[in-house]
Amino acid sequence: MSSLLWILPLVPTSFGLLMLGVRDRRWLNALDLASNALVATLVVALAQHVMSAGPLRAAGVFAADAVTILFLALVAFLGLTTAIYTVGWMRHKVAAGEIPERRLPVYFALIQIFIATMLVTVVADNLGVLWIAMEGTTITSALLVGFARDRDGLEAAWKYIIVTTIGISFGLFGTVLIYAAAAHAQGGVPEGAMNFTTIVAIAPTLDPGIVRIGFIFALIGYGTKAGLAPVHMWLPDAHSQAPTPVSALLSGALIKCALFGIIRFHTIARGACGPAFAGDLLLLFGLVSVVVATPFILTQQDVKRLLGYHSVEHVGIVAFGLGIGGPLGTYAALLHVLNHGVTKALVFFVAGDAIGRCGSRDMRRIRGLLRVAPFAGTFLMLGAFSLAGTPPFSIFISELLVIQAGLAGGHTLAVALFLAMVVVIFAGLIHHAGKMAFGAPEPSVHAGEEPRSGLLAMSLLAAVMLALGLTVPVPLHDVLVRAAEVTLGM
Amino acid sequence: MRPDTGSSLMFAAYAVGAAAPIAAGWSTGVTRLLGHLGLLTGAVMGVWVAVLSLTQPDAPVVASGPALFPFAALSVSLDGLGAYFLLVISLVAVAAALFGPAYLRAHPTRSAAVEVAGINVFVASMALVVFAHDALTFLLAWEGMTLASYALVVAEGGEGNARAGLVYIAMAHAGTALLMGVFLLLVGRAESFDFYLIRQTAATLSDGERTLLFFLVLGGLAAKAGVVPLHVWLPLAHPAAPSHVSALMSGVMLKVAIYGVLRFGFDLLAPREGPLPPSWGWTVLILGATSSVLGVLYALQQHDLKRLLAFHSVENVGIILMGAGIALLLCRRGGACEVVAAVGLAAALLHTLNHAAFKGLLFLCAGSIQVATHLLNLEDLGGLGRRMPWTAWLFLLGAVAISALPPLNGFVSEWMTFQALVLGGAALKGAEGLAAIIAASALALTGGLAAACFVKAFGVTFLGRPRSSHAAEAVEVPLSMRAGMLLLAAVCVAVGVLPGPVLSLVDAPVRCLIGGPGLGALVTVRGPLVLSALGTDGGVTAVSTTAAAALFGALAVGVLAFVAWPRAAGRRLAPTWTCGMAPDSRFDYSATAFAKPLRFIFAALYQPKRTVERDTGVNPYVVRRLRWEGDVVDIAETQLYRRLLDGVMHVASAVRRRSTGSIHGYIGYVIGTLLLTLLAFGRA
Amino acid sequence: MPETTPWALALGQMALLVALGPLVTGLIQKLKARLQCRSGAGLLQPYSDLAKLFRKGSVRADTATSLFGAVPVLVLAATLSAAALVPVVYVAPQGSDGAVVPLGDAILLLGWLALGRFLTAAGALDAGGAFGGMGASREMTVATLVEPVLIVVAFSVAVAAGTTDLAGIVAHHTQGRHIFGAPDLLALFAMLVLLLAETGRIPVDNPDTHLELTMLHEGMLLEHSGPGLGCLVLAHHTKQIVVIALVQALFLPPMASSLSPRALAVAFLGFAGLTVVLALFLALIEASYAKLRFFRLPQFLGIGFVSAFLAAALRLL
Amino acid sequence: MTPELAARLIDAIGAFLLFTMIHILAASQLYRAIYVVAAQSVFIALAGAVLGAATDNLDLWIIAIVTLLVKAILLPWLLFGVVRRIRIHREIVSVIPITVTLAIAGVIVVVAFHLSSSLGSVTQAITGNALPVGISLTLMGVLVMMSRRTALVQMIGLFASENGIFFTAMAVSQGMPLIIEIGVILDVILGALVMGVLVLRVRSSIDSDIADLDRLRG
Repeated sequence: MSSLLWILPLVPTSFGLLMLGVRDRRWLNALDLASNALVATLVVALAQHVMSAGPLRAAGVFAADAVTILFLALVAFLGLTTAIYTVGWMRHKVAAGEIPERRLPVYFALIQIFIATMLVTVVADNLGVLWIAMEGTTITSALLVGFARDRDGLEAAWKYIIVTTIGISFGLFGTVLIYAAAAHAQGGVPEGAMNFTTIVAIAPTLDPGIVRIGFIFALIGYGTKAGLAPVHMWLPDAHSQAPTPVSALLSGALIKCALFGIIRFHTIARGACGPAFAGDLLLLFGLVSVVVATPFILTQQDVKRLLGYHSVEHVGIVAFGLGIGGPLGTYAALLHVLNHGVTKALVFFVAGDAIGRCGSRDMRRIRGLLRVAPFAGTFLMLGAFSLAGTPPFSIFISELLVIQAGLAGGHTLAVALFLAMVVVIFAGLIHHAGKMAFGAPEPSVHAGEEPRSGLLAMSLLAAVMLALGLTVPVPLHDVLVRAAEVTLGM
Repeated sequence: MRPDTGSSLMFAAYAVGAAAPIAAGWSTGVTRLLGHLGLLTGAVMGVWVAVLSLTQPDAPVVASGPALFPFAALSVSLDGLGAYFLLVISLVAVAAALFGPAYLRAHPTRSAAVEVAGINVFVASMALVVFAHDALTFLLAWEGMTLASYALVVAEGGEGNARAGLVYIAMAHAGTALLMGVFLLLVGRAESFDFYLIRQTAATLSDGERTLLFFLVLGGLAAKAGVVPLHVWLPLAHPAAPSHVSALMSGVMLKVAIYGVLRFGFDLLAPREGPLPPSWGWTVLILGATSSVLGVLYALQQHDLKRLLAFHSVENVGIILMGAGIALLLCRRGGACEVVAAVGLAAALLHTLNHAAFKGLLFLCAGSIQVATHLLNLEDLGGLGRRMPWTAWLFLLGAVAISALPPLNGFVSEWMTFQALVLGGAALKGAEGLAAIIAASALALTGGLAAACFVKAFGVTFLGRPRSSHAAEAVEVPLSMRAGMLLLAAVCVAVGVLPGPVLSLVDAPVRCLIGGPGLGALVTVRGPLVLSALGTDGGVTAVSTTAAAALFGALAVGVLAFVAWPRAAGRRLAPTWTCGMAPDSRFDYSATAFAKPLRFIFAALYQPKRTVERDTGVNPYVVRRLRWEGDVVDIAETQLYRRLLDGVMHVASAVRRRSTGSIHGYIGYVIGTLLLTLLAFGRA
Repeated sequence: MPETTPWALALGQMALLVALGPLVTGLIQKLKARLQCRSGAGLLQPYSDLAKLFRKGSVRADTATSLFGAVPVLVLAATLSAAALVPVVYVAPQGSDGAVVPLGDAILLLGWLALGRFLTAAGALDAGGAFGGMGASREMTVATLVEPVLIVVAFSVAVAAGTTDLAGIVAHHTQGRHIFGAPDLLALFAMLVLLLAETGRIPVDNPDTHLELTMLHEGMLLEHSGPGLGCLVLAHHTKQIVVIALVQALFLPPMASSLSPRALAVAFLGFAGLTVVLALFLALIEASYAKLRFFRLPQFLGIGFVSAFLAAALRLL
Repeated sequence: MTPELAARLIDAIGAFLLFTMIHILAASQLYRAIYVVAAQSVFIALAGAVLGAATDNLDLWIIAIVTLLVKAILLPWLLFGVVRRIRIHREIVSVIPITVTLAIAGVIVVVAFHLSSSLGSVTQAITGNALPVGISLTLMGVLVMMSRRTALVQMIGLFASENGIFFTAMAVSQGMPLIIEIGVILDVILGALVMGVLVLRVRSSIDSDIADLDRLRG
């Protein structure tokens, strides 16, 4: 069974390399779907195994515990839905001549390798491998962000690669420090000292001073990659210039992998320096992210930048949940990772459609979506309400739990500020979404038919969004509870 | 049939109604019919369940729903208070279900599916709020109610509706956030979402904490109930929805917020024993008084019929809060205060039912005017009385009821509120007593203004000459719409003339909230005839609305016989004398003119602005054309919201301008954050 | 006379008031004429006017709806119901449970008068002329300013008596437990100001004129004719004597202690005497003051409100 | 090679690296900056060799050789290739004045030493004051990226910062496990390649330096 961990990243990589040789678009789409479907089945098998027989380890490099399962599920699900969406989207783009036929193989290959690196990040037990995979994601996604080769695309790609590489190098520095602390605790003979499981086991014996500095470097490092304020500034640029499927993957999955890194280091820091230190830092950064994102959301004109800043806010909410800690807080944060990933991908797909249809990214010119594309318009409103955190959608439940945990944990002032910001963002988002959905469309906008594959992807995401809003199914609940225990190092 | 099977049937009916669009395969006609049929059966079941559980309090509905969420079991229960509000909700829902199909056929929104599904989900979630017995169901239903009504408000598309919808949902959500904050504080302490445990922990709170929580909740609920400082969304949202939905929103949704105030004030946050903190009662009383006076003052200057009615909802919510305020102030103080508290609470509850009835009726009449003339601006209507006799008489009945004039239901609940205020004033003595009397005079002022406003609304719309071609060609609305209106009118007359039975229904919630003897012993209801409240020191204050109505009826018949007796000189029709000029609609008194004296007297509040353009042509003394344009300012909106909004947007754009696009700035932030965090947290 | 049922009592006193209504108006006109050194019409002139009106035919505006015909009937019925509530000469002793049909509540009385006013204003708009609209608009504005003051006056007395039931208040006075102190004086003064407004006398409204711009109450009756106008005029007279009776009931009720004819006669004489005094007051004001500009009214009625407020304050503090 | 000698040598190399970093910060000629980075890589390879000798484990020798080959030779060759192709003028334009940059560098060193002084017990185990030097090297590398305008200098700053991390890894824990070390170097090379591609693409299409683009804001 542990060989499954090796096969998992290999599948998309091999498909990616295979795609380099294929020229025809339809074949590329088919391969893309096949690769993601395979990855999804592997993840399900892995999940069943881990939940029944406990964590799985492979040759000291890879390991899969409950937290991994959660993130694997998210990456696989988003990969699959993005693949479905890409079918219709790519047909439209190629027809409109925006992407030449000859660059298709490169695009699809890059997507597969991008997903592969994300899978490795999440499955990695060795912190070094985690770092290498994270650097891999940065490189592949930078090329994807700059895929359009226009001035803004390249600018976004450059900012993305430079700022995140700086962040990642700080992450490496943090890893080095923690590895050093682990090596010294084990009397200088570091055989498994780089592995997360061993470090967590010996965490109480680590020297708190070193771990404290290491954790700060890792938090700022991986935080830059995740988009925590005030180091978030690359995120709106990169997410707004990337092609729609890539934006969905960036916002939905990549940010979560960075958060996965933060969760790993959070567990180590909790073990070494006690819960207060790591918790307060995460709480602070979470709150700062939510507060910083608010003004930008209110006065935003570009729809994709709006969604970018919204991702910053939701990453802040996850960090806020982790910072509050305790079984309920961590449970809520992990649930929120899932909820936000799904909802954000949906809204990015709808935004992509809207931009394609209305020919402009400026929200003032996107109007009357409900009249021009009724399905996309309804999904836009559903997604907007879900993002803003209203029942019966999933984000309301996780925000409710975060607030409950916060109040139970005695952070009343922080929660009050958090609630105020969430309400202001609610008003801003509904205002933007309302203006886009209602009203009369511009004369030039045509009410063309909506690609079926896009609608399938969106309805899949909307279904999960609504289902998680109404109930938390038992299997998911078990995974979340065990993941929370792993995160808290119990 | 036991109440809990009844209630599950009710929710099933609403579910069928909501699912109608899917089942009916998108054909508009069938969707509408099936949807409204579902709504009707659901509402009728609701009335049945409510009456059943009110009359036999020993069969409470207690059920725990499916364990949707592992951390919170959804539980449902219906006590006296819940049942009474269920009655109010279901009653207006029946009328709306009757009124709906024809209205939507004549005045369709963009998609039939949204209309039907929206209204069913809306009514179902309101019913679920009063059924909720744990925090999570309450919040889910509360937000579901807001979402469904938002969908209905924006269903008709168009820019105006979208903006109205936005303001509405933004304020409603702010209210819910406050509510969620308080609930979760309590849940955090009680470690469970269930109301029973929340009640236990709330009882152990210190008075300061309890009052802080109550004011937070009051803020959240006031935003939803449309109390004055937070009422700005109400005149925007209610007119934007289809009329039968406006009736539901105005008549019923505001009451769900009142249910929240009562549930928190008397039940959830109340201390185990001893009187409630006085600050609660005073705040609610003062909020009530200001809401009622300002609500009706702003209503007077409105010329869109539905906006006028929406502002009146603010006024009537104020009157209900006055009753509730006096009850909060005096309950659990024993002796005479107990009597007055019971009367005050009964007045508030009865007025909830009355307002739902006559406001629903008036909104349905506005809907039928909208169907007949596609107009709602009073200045374009006129002369509809001859063309739409049914709607005219029903509107008049509603107007008399809302102006609290005998013999209809408005008078009964206003009379009880007056009793509560006066007897409360007598019992309180001193400055507090005086304040109660002032509140009573505010209530009287509201009554007077409401009468003036509805004479204007009724007179300008239905009497005199039609002011537009649409108004001239108006035709009476079909029977199904009139059925809805007649039902509510019947309720108004019934409660007005025979308050006995309804007061026995009000007895259950009063005893559920205040305990003690409840209303029975205090308000001697000898059969349907007599309604009286014991005076503080023995004097019996009694009025029998039935006897008064009977006397009035007899006298009216007598005088009619005398007047209608055929006279020798007979009768003649002739045009109205307008000093020799040919009479036409421009002679009639317009709504603006009618409200002019009051605009002049209350100028400080209105700050009226007007511009007059005289087109005199050659001779300056002969005015060929005069154009008058006037506007009244809603102070709450301009001072409070405009300033708040502009402030937030100003700060937001200032922050946004500061962010440079250069990569050097980004890197600078990364280094800066790292250094600061290292310095702050680096050392142990 | 065995225990007379309250219905008979109420109807009897109503009949009495209806009968005396026009006489009081005639008396006030006569007194005003005498004060203006002219002989003026006879005391019974209002009765003959009414008789003439009830015999005449009626002319109805072509735009009017069926409401126009119904308004006079409903208004008169409402005013008569109000008349039935005011205890004039005898009040059944308090606390006697028996078949007491509690009718006489002050708020209900004000309610009936408000209903009359509401319907008259609606009727005025029906005929579709400018004068009806102006009369209705101004009448409702005055009513809006008068009602709160009426309520505060009634309540300042009700707080002392512990009930708003007129019979209860009268019993409170007659059983001597009530000493006529400063609050009552202020309340009486406020009530007199309201009396002028309610009956449409000079400073507020000019009952004798037909000049469109000045008349409030008259403006609403402009379009009515024949029996309809007769009903409205009769309603106006009845309302006037009802308010006068209300003033007496609230402050110094000349009530009979028992149903014996002698006691009733004495009570009636007391009532008549007080009514003459009030009529004289009204006539004096009418003769010596000019009509106030309409937008000066708030100040005038403000005096009433302040004194009522002070009455309530003295009562409670 | 006794451990004390190795420790002293590592300290000397650390001091030298700090000197070279300040040199890069103050560099005004592009070619000179690239030569200095190459020199840094050589010294890190030397540190690896010293440690390898002191603890005589084979991995450290391999790492030293790989670092020498990749970082001292391959990377500068790549950078020179890009410089020649994009014909940018030689001297470096700075965003913030050099004096301010140096002042910030001073602050960074002070903070680094302030922090590591608190570690007390652990420092004896870690050779000398390698940790504060490592921290300041890394941060100063990033400072170079922040303060210089052209994209190429930012790449140089990035490599300098990564040199700092490698030095810390060596000094603090005798280098990371071999595969990790190799993987990291591989990633650095790939990163450099992609950045190079981006710079060339912008130069060919818009003929302005990629780091000057700042249209995306707010």
